[in-house]
Amino acid sequence: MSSPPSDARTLTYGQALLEAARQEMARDAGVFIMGLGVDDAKGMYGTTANLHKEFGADRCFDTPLAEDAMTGVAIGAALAGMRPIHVHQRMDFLLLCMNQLVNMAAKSSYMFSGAVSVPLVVRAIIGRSWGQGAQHSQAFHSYFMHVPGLKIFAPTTPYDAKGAMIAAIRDPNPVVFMEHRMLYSFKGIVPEAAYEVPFGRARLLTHGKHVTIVAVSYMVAEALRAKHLLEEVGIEAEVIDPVSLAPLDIDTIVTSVSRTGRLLVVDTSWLTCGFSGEILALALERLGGKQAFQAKRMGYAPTPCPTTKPLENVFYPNARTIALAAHAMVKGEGASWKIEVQEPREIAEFKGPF
Amino acid sequence: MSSPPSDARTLTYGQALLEAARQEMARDAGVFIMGLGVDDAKGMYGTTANLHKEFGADRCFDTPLAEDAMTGVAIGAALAGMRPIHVHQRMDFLLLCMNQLVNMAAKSSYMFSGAVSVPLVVRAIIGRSWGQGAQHSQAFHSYFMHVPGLKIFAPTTPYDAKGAMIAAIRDPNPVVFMEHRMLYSFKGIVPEAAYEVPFGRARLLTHGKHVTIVAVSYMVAEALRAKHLLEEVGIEAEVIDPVSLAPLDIDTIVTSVSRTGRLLVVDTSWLTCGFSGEILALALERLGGKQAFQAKRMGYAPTPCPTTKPLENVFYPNARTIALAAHAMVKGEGASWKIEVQEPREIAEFKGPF
Amino acid sequence: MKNNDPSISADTIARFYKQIRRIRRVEETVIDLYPTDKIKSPVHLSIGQESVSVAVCEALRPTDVVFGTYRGHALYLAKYGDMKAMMAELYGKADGCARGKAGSMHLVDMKVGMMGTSAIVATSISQAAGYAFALKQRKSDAIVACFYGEGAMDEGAWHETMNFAALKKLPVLFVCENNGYAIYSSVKDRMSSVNICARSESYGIPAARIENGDTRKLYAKVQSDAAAIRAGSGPRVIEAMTCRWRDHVGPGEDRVHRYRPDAELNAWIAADEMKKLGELLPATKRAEIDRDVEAELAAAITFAEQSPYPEDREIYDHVFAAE
Amino acid sequence: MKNNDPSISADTIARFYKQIRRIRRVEETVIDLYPTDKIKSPVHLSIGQESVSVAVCEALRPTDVVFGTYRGHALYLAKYGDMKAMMAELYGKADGCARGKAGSMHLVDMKVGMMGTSAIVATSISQAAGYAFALKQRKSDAIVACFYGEGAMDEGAWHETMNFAALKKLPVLFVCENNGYAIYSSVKDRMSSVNICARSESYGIPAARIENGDTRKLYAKVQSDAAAIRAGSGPRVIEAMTCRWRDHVGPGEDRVHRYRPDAELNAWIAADEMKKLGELLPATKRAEIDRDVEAELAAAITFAEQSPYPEDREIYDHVFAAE
Ligand SMILES: Cc1ncc(C[n+]2csc(CCOP(=O)(O)OP(=O)(O)O)c2C)c(N)n1
Ligand SMILES: Cc1ncc(C[n+]2csc(CCOP(=O)(O)OP(=O)(O)O)c2C)c(N)n1
Ligand SMILES: [Mg+2]
Ligand SMILES: [Mg+2]
Repeated sequence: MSSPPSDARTLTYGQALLEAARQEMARDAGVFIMGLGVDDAKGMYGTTANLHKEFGADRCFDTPLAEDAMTGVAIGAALAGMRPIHVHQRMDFLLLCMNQLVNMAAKSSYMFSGAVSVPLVVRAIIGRSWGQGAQHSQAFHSYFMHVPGLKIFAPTTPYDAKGAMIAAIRDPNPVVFMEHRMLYSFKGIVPEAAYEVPFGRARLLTHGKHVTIVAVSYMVAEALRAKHLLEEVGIEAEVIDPVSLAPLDIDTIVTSVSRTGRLLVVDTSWLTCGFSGEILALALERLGGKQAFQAKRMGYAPTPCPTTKPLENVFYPNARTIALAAHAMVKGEGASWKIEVQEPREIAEFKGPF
Repeated sequence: MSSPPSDARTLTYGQALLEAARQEMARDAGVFIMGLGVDDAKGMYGTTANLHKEFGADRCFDTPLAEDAMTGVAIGAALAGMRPIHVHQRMDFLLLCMNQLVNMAAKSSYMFSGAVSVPLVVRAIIGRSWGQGAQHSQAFHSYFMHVPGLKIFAPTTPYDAKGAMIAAIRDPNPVVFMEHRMLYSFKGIVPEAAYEVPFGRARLLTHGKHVTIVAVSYMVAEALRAKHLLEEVGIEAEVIDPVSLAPLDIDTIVTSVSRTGRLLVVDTSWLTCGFSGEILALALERLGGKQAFQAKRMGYAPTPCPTTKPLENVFYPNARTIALAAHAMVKGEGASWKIEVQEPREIAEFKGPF
Repeated sequence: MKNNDPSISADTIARFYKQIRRIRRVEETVIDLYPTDKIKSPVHLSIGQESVSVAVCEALRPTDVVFGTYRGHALYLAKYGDMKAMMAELYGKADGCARGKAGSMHLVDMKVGMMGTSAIVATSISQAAGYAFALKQRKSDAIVACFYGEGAMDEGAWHETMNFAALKKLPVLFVCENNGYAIYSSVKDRMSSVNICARSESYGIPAARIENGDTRKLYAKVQSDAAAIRAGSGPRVIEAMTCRWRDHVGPGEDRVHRYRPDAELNAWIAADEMKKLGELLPATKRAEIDRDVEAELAAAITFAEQSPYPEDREIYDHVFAAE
Repeated sequence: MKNNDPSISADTIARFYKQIRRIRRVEETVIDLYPTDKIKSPVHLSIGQESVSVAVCEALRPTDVVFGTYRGHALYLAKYGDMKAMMAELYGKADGCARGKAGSMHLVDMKVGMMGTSAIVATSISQAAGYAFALKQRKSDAIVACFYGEGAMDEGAWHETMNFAALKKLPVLFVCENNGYAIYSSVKDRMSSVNICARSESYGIPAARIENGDTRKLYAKVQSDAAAIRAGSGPRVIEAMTCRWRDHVGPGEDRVHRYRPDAELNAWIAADEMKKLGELLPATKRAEIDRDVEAELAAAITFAEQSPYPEDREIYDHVFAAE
């Protein structure tokens, strides 16, 4: 379950999501997709391409611009036993349906003591590329982690994208499925047959004895790049991809930290009351008193996202700043290290669609 | 500034809020209040009583049920230089206007590089008494702490309520002002003349060497009760009321923790990605490596709020559970301690209005 | 008084009366019990508004589904929700319809198609449309009836839902219970034009107002609307004029708040549907119904009293649905 | 072609032409520049839609205030926002109207009453009403014009705002730029009844549609609406039919996406307001205007090219407003 079988077929992250949806729609007539633009020619960056042709206009359809009511519609259909997948082109738009997600979806099973369930998948895409600005680049996973009753996936690889999507669709609970615009072109081995990636299981991506780096979504890619940079100066990093943010596999993280004595968390959002602080707090609660460890978190600068590229470069953590932070933790704040890192291909070469 | 002058007049927390609004409305014609029911006979638990009569129906008015647009209206008026106070009877309703608060109010100054400012106060009342259930008892301060651009007050005493409200109204930024239904009847000394309680300054309420207890809003009252219980067994607790959640006075907290070696945070919300975890993370970042300390957080049970009283009693931290947690930190998990605590008067005797 | 509508049988009138009476008596009992603090759940009474829920639910089929609001006692009972389970729920007991987790504001009885209610105004409206979408998708002949107060129409969710429901021709009947107030705020102070039907029609949804909470007129209208909806007409709106006799929340009197003319309330009380319908019945029949209702009520109270509270560990149950 | 409306002077026609031309040429230049990656900001071009912003802004007073959308180039320039500052903003430079923090989607120029725009659909509508509330409160004789696409009308915020603006009789002119599409989604697939004026009127707000992006008709209508609003009439709605010639976002062609009939676009292009208005001018006048526009544009590009990027430390500025 936890590592890809030796099947050589390669898909992009976007294609893996499309395949997951297709297979589940074929398997279960209750699965349907709705959202702005899901049936247009661009098919949500290809992740819903032509599903309306294959399954009919009532199983993959465009909606009015009405995030709040459409979320309620999805929940209502879920209450009736269907399995809606509601797609949002930007996670920022979820702020328009927080009431339905947090006051309604998250609480229905509980308020009614199990009389109903809400098997809903909410796909939310983090919009970073460049120039997206303050309102098209945000990630709100911490909002969903804060309230009981929601599950959250944030897969990084094509393999996990497909398996997590299938698990999300089959789960009887509301699942927020967080994607990242910069991951869609990433390629990886993806088995053709349907499979589930389990909730609550983190992936230890690399072994290393000096520092544990926990990264979320696209930051996993940057953390792995940082790991290679660190290798050059003899620092071994253990990179962990939590995959499932709720439920969260804190055991894998804490076990790693107890080995390395250093915890660096890199998030795709702000620090305050965010995922990164949560990991620090959990690690402290588990290890506090028992074992001293260094801890640091990285994420968005404490500002809204600026549009201009030079400031955007300061806003986001990247391979270089992650490597430098890990380096400082291992070698001490004073230790200097000069590294040059090229802008990642997916960002440097980005030409849209936005 | 930081401690009440020797003025013997006593007001309730609710009266202190009313007085702050009256004085600021008299001082500045741009200040106005809007919200469901602010001009009805109950006057938002008395906190807006008769202001419409005193200042006119256009300076204190009822609105349609339209949290989203009314927030936009308030922001628009603030952009034009007025100082709106938008009142929500339950903090749960803020989930309907997260887009305006987070995507708009919090970002306007930044997106437009200071060309505009949004001097807005959003009053949000936590609805606990009893039986309020899953949708009328929530607190979302962590959501507002997460994003840059918002300030947050959560005063506990009548003195701070008045001074923080005046500071909030005068501040040129959007301020979320978090109140708690169970605090309104609390009495305290409140000077008559207008004064400001500063942002970013915590109050050290009691001195003690064994454990630092940081509590939010109504939990400060319970923490103080816990402190008295702990005294009986020789445990001295240092109770800190942050008052201002953003900006946050972490120095006062960390200084205390570095003295006591123990940090207990008690929140009026859930733990995950919440205020309590943030305090742990900040303390760890400051003290980690330098000094080992114990840390624990308390808050809502990891469930939606149940309605029935016996389960509600389990849902919320209280003086007893706080005292027990502090006791366990100081004396060790095994150490047993039998305490009986009566239900607080404000809850036991509650008869509405809801 | 005579029943002038020949299409409505004496049996039906008796059912109307009994259902309204059940709701009335349950809520009067809640008022009596409230000072004892046995019910630690804020209650939004529907006394005065019973006829709307009763007329609609009598005209629906048992397999139809209803969505309502925190003011949900009337709807729950009108849809034949279990009275014992409701009373136990108000008491916060383990045999409550949601084992004490819901309270008065979130009544639910899935066996009879009573969907759980919400305490956030207007939030069930879009869910009702979503449920109707599912019914349509499955080619079910069931329909959804969605109740909301006129206050809910202020909310954006109402607008978004009307548009979507009409766009997709969903099998849903929207019932706006216009009692003229949201808490103490008059609809005139909240709506730029108080034209509930016209606003609904602007989405292409046929809408009609029924005055005076008239049970029989409402019933007849719902019968024809439901038939049209089942036949694929798409949504309909009914604006049901009605009046809440008691305070917005809690067991108290309403007059004390002095936000509306006494005469308004008096007129509604004088035109009480329970009384009107009762007078259409033979006295013996009425007495028999009244007796049955009292017996059912007494049994429900006893049931609630005797039911245990849920155990502490139950707090952790049902945060997530099991597979 | 002749100018048949005697109330519109030759000077006014020249101003219309010049303003439309400025917008058109700026955006054509953006298209040319885009492949160089000098503009790293998603652009939503208004080519084809210029006449709406121009007609409205020409009919307003300089002291009036406008709220628009991410498709904001036309409005910014029509309201006489600083072209140099705009171009520098698209380049992400320190002399941009928001020092590079805003980009194309959040243009602002407070000196001319151009409020900053938002990239979240429909979010400025309620703010426009709030601004109008402030103006009314202060007994100002300025008014607000609020632009939104027809797509924004799907959102609940639109409904809530119409109701409030009408309820309070706010001095705001709502301008719905109906270009028929939200991205590639036709209004017919999103609105149950495509009756933008009727929907607006259901709040008691007078509404009128102007066909064909006709600059002169729009101008005349805004003149009379603005006068009424200044006199205390409360809000008005104008549905301005228009057409976006280019792709929804980015510099590309629209036809390639094949979501609408070519003939539709062709008809609009044939009826180009810039061409029509240009033909009403003497050739020499037109040439003079064209020269002025090119000179202004060239200066703006040079300005943008030469402006430095903001320094890294600026990222921390303006998170909060100073006292
Ligand atoms: C979104 C939201 N805003 C405000 C409230 C507070 N509130 C509770 S009931 C109510 C009045 C609703 O009026 P209406 O919809 O007419 O229903 P009625 O109570 O008259 O049955 C209000 C404002 C709420 N529960 N939810
Ligand atoms: C709330 C929200 N939902 C979705 C989007 C994505 N989006 C950006 S522009 C747009 C189309 C809006 O159409 P319309 O309002 O007609 O304006 P136009 O682009 O035609 O000028 C959409 C759906 C968004 N930015 N905000
Ligand atoms: Mg009402
Ligand atoms: Mg459009």
